Amino acid sequence: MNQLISTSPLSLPSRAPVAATEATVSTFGHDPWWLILGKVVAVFVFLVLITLFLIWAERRIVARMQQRLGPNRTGPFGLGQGLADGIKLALKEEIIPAMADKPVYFIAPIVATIPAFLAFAVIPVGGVVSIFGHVTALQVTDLPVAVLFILACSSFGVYGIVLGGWASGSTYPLLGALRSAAQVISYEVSLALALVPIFLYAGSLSTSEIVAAQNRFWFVFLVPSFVIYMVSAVGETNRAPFDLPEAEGELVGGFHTEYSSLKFALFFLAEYINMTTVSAVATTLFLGGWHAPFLLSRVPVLNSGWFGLVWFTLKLLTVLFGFIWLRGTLPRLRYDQFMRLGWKLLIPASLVWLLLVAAMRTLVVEDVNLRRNLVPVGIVFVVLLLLVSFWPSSKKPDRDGEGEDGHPEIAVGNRAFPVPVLPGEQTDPTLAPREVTRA
Amino acid sequence: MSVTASSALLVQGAGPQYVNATGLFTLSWVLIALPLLSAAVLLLTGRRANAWGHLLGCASVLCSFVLGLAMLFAMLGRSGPDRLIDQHLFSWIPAGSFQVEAGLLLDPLSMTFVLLITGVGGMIHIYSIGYMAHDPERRRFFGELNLFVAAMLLLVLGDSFLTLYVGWEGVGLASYLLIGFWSYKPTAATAAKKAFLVNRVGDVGLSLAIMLMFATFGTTSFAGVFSGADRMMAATATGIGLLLLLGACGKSAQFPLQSWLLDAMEGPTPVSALIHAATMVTAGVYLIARSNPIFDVSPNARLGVTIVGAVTLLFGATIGCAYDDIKKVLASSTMSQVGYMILAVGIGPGVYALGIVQLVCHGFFKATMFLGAGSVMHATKDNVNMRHYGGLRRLMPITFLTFTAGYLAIIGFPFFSGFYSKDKIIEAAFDKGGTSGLVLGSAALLGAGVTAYYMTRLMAMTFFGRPRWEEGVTPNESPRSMTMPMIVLGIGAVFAGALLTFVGDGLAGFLTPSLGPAEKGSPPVISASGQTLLILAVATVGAVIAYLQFGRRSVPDTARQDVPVVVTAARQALYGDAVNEAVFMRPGQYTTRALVFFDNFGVDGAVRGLAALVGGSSGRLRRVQTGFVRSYALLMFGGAALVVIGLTLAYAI
Amino acid sequence: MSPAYYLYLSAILFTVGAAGFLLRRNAVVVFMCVELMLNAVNLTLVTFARINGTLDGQIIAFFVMVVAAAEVVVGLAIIVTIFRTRQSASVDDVNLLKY
Amino acid sequence: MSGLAHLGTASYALQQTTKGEAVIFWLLAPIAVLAAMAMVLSRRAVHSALLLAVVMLCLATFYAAQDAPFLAFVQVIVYTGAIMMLFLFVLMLVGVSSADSLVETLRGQRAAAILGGLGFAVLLIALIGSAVSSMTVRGLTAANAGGNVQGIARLLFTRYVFAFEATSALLITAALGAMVLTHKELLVPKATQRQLAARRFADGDPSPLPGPGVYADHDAVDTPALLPDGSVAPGSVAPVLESMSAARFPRPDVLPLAEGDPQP
Repeated sequence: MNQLISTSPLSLPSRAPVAATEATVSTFGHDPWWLILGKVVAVFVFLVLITLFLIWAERRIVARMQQRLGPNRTGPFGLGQGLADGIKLALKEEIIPAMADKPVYFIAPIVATIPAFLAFAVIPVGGVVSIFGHVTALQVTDLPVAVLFILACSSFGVYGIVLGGWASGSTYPLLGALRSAAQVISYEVSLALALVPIFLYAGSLSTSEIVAAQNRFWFVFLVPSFVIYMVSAVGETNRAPFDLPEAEGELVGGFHTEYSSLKFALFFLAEYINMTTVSAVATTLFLGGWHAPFLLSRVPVLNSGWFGLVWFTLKLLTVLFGFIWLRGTLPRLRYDQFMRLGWKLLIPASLVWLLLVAAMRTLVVEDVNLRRNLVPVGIVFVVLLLLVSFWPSSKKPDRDGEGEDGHPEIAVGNRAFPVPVLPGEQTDPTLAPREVTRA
Repeated sequence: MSVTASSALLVQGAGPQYVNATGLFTLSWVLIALPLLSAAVLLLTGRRANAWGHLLGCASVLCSFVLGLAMLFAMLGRSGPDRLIDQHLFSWIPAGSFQVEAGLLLDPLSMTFVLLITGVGGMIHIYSIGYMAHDPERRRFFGELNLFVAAMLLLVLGDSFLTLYVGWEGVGLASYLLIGFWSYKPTAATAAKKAFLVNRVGDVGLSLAIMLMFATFGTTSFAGVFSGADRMMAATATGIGLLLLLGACGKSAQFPLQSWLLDAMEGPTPVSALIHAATMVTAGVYLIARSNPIFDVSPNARLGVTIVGAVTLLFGATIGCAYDDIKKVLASSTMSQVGYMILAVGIGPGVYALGIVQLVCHGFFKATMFLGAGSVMHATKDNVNMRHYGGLRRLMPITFLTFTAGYLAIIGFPFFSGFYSKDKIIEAAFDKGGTSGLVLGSAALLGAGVTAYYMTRLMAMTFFGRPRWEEGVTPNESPRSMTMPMIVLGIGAVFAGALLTFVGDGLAGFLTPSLGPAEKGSPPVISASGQTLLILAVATVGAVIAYLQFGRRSVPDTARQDVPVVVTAARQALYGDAVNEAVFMRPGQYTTRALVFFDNFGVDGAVRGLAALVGGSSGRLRRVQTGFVRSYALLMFGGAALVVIGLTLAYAI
Repeated sequence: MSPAYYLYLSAILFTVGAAGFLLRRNAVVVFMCVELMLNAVNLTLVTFARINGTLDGQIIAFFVMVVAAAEVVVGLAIIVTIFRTRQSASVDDVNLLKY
Repeated sequence: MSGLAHLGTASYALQQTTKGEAVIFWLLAPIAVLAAMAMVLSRRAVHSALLLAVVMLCLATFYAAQDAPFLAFVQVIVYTGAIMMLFLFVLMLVGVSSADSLVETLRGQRAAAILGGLGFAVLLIALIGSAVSSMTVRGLTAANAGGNVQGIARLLFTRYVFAFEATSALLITAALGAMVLTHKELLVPKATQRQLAARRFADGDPSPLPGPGVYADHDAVDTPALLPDGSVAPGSVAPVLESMSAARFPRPDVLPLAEGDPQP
């Protein structure tokens, strides 16, 4: 057990010796102040730029998907649209509802934005490089528990949404906030559970070490984890099709209905940065981080230093494209469907998958002699278990809410509880159990 | 007395020497096991056994009887001392120094009982097939009968007082169950309860006697107790003897614990025949006979036994004259006859065997008469009032004949069994000599006359005279399953006495290894033939008076009320219940009331005062319970602060 | 600075939480005060872990967090249920269990 | 924040912490105390929750500074992220309508609480002072040598494994308990849309309730609509908002209710 945690012998046949370009936790903590400041500013700028780019990209891509052109007037290809929108938002009139709880109303967008930026601090965007003679990694910092840091930031970021919704003193935002709170609490569980297999394989919670562990193989081969993570991430960032806290059709604008001007812009920013962050995390944890893809990784130059930045950005944009693609494709889920998906599918599935991975890791690490026999048996067992667990029920859940669980409903007569007629009981035809006619 | 000392006594003891069971005798446990198994089957299988349950019940008892017969012949093949056969079964209570072994003792005495129980019992079982034919619970009846037989066999076969006690309680239980067999009748349920309770009084005596034995000898086995008996103090022996007598009184319905037997007639008639005539009520006789080494040490205890016997035989006979209920007449007759047995075993060495002879003969003739009474009731729709009988002899010839055999036997008609058993006891009482002999003999003689009177009365009212049947009653003879046992037992009633007296050494000779040789006491006050003539004369007088009163005159349908005080008293069972109530129940009730008063005002007063104190103070303290969580929290907080203060002080010091 | 200052801080926080428990009537706020006290104790545990040089204190603090989570879940459920039936979240309104 | 985790691992004198840690402590400790006190005194439960979150974040920082990075983030994720979020959730369910009254209803409770609190704090500090006077700080450098997470994991799955399993059972039980407690039994079948529509017509009010706000300069949701005679249209403002507005501040711009109108 200890061995499993403290040392990290990978199950992969061979792990290449950590190259000089790979960072570990110990790489950090030695930078001069100006370098740290430079990194922080760079990350900030990077995030703001990518947000501006995303606003444009989303509109353009969705427009393409809808056989439209999208914004194409401001700047080349309409690239300036994001900036223009930002300036417009900042210059708009600021309206504070009379019912608002002012202090909370003020800090809510800030609370939403700051963690979104913070989380990016532990994302490695490139390998170890030399800047003005200082050897440093292209990452603001790293922690032994960096992934927990990211989770903490994401769980704190939702405060902005919840508080914003509550502080507006209005009904729709409140409902949006409530939805958001429930949504985050629910989906954070499966999100975190999906990451645990990574920790088991990487033997570390540090992002840079996780990236280093993907030197040869990306963790995307943990497909269930990846899928669960991506689905949960969409839920966590309130993006379509899980954008229930700001569902336009029902809640006008959701939690930010009453917000305007710069505060609204902050929420807007936070959402896009969150999207960027979860994509960056997906890149880091599943897609090999800044490592070059496949065969290109064999070329040392392409797989280190500043080149990593390029690969990272490309991967990041790919994942972000996925988000946009989802929005352009899928309709919004109903709230109960959304909750059912989270609690009844994602969490059990991630638990089962985690169990499977842990078992495999134990077998490998403990070097069980019988593993050749045990592993197939175990796999067959787990597959059977999964089949049994998730075999689609022949009973269709009742869509219009007329019956609970699809059971035939029993009409309630003058009795307090809907119980079947007992033997020998007077059966008045008007009180007799009958199936409620389905519409 | 310490255990070691008692074991020393055991070693040096000069009591009866038992030989270990061999051959056939190792199967003695089967005697008990058969009816017990049958009882278990019948009681546990439920209605499924309805069809064949009675057959199983009979078969088990008859098998035991056959086995007992085989053992009898095996025993007869042995010489005298070798006939005391002990079989060790298992270590029953191995608790430190308290060791109780479970074992069975098969000697002439218990052998006699085994054959009586299984033989008479078997007949009554067969009789019950017919008698209970229409009862839906017949299977349960047979199960309980079998349970009784098993318990009774354990009682007589056990080789220690503790084993005997188990059987003793077992027959008490079975008796309770069977008296209350028709428990839907309130009278039956009450009678069962009464029998049980009165028996408990006797059982307390027996259990105390056993405890006393254990305290004295360190053991309860017959061998251990009897071998040490001759060295114990007379006072202890008197104590044990009187306690045993108390037990015997309870079980055998002897004065003053006689009152339950009359009520016990609420049970089915076969029960009355088996338990309350032939077997269980004789358990007291067995107990005293078996414990003869103890009574040998204490003449006082023995005197007590004779007094109880004499009083009861007159008592029962007197009651028997007054009742119109045929079963109760027979029951009081039983009481009286058992009184003769107790008298016999009380008189002492050499006469024990006479008591047993009377016991066996009584078993036959009383069972005959009870079964006859059952047959009569069967024919008259369960009417028990003799005033509603009359003239049955022609319609029920077999019943009449067998009943007559029993009648002649009980009144001591020459050459019938009672002639050999009862008359010998009267003679032995006279032969005891001295004032006591004269008194006891006179009492027994008087009893014989009264017996003849009430039995003649019964015969006359039942079988002679004009019919006084109630409407719709058309008596006819009972089915063969009932008459056959009556015939068999009737034959026994006629010939048992002669057989047991004249075949070989007679029963008395057979019993010598168990009870000692029959001694010839001082020369008789009156010559034997003179005594016999005297007894016959007295009995004839009694019979003639009864005949004049009831045979010649017509019997009124209802009893006259303008009768002498004695008759009224006899009709009330000589106020046995009233005496019980006055002597035991009322004082107890008053004691209880006094205790309740003391409890209410003394004990409860103190308790209530305390409670009032607590209640009053808590009534004020409960105001703290405001229901406000925050108030409680404040208290907790204060408590925590106190803890911190304590810790701080602890650090400071 | 000595690590003991953390202990003083935690003592103050604990006291504030306890006082809050005594002062506030809103059940949810009362509950928050309980959480504050638990947190203060956690700080003590972590500090003592450091002082003693073993990780056991941190483990206990971890367990406190887990148990607190369970406690909050059930406690808030009870508050919601009470609110649903009595339309009040005041701890003083739930005072039927008294003399 | 990122550098905090390393503060603890840096070497320091046995009794003394690093200067950086001291700075953080003296910066955050007053904030924590003030936030805690403000939490107790705040009239609105949501503010209390936020202030408690602030305290928890401060404590998380302290954990990080004290060589407990794992616990620091667990604190943020579990306490701030989940538990406090649950609090907010419940607050929005049950306590949005008005601010709490701070008037004390139990006689002597407030004085006793304040006095008791002060005394308790003094006692506790005195106790700690006397207890730590002879204390030696060993530090976690050795214990954390293999990594804090690994160290905790090792203890958790060896010495404390039974406690760990017990808490897992406790959590499951708590989850089920919460579900059972808040579960509402559906005693009668849920009304279908058809039935709802029928009921609405039967009630004689098939149209939607009047919308809020008919003033040109006020179209906020908490401004009631007016009927043709100038009186307030009942039901035009959500009851929640009505109680909120009534509780928070008087609205001079809302017309006074006419006599006999249903009170909000």
